[in-house]
Amino acid sequence: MTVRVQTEAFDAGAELNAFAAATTGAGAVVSFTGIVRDVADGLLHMRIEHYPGMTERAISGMVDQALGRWGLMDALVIHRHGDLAVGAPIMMVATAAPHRAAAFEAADFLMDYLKSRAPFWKQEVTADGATWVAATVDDEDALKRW
Amino acid sequence: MTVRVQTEAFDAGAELNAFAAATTGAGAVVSFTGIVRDVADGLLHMRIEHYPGMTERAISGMVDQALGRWGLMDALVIHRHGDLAVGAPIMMVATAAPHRAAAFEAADFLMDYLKSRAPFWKQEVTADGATWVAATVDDEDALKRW
Amino acid sequence: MIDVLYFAWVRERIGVPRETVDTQAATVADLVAELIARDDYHAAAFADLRALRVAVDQELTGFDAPLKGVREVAFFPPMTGG
Amino acid sequence: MIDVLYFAWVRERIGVPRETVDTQAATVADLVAELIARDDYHAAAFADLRALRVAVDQELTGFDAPLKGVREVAFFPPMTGG
Repeated sequence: MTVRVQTEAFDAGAELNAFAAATTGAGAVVSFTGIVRDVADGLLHMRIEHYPGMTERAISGMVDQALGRWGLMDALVIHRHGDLAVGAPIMMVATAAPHRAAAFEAADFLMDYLKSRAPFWKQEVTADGATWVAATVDDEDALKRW
Repeated sequence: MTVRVQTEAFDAGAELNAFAAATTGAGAVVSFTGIVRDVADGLLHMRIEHYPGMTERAISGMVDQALGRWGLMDALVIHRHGDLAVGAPIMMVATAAPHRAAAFEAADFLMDYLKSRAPFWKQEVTADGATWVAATVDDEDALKRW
Repeated sequence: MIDVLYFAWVRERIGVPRETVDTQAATVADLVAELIARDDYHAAAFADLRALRVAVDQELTGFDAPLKGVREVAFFPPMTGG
Repeated sequence: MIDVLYFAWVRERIGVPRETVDTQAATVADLVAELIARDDYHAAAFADLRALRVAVDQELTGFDAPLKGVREVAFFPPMTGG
């Protein structure tokens, strides 16, 4: 298991290759990369606050759960905090499993949990000021799938 | 849309980065990489036969369907044929969408369709000879999800 | 004249990857009947049609598909891509 | 003594990211009542508890969670990671 919480950008392709190379016997590797999108009134940057300590702990807990439930060979989570420009990578998940269904479901599960159970808070900073992104009912409902 | 059917190996990380860089406005990029797994009695290699012409046509058709149905910004499919060693990449799918659910579902859909509707046939070559991989009822059932 | 293509174990049983067939068959099923009558190899390959899939001009279809104007018919087992 | 941490708009309303509180509160809800009594900033931050989440010693929990032996309590809005 690899969990990294960092301000620095990361190279999703290089991370995917390193993850796959370190995992023997996997038939399926799924990756998800989240990228900062522009907003209607022009995003200066996305600011992400987090809860040091609890973040790593919460993510490690959900990765442990995914490893066991889907029999993964390995899983990777990288999540940035700080000020991120439009187009920059925010976070990444990768899962490796013998077969495709497990790799897909586990990555989907980790994304849903990261969204609503990892202590990050996003703020959109535009010329008009900073606005906290509100969690949606959909995000919370997504957890009920698991 | 990018569809490539080839004998050469490919670099999944480099492909993922190039795909993401060419796609502006996406908030979510999902990738799937299929890798040759060893079998119980020792795989010399996986041999993949295909139907030139129909392969590209069938894959382009399913990618078109995915682009429309999930409002994707772009999608990529690379699929190899020929003799592939254990641990080698077989194929790759990448999808880019505004949000994560569309990117995940479209990649999952493309995998299910590639498995049962793209004209490839896998053969496992061991010291004992060559065995055609049989399609499973599960593979066919997977299509009913969509 | 129709190009008939075979893949995977269908190709192995018939012994060639493709052949050009001079036929007036109206449907794929009629074509299959003609092919079965040719020799034991064809008969063996088409012994169980439930184990086979067919594409007409590179589109997956059924054994009742008409052959009027068709240039290429392919027979193969269920696909195992991905 | 308990370290109380605030994040996102909760931190902004209260004006500090953390404070150390000398308290005998038995539960999170009791601690919240003490904090609300402190000043208008705290009162504003805790005006609608349905909009808040709480973690005790870095584990997400409910407002009825006991505080015996606890070192750190954090208040924040629903998380928006991923």
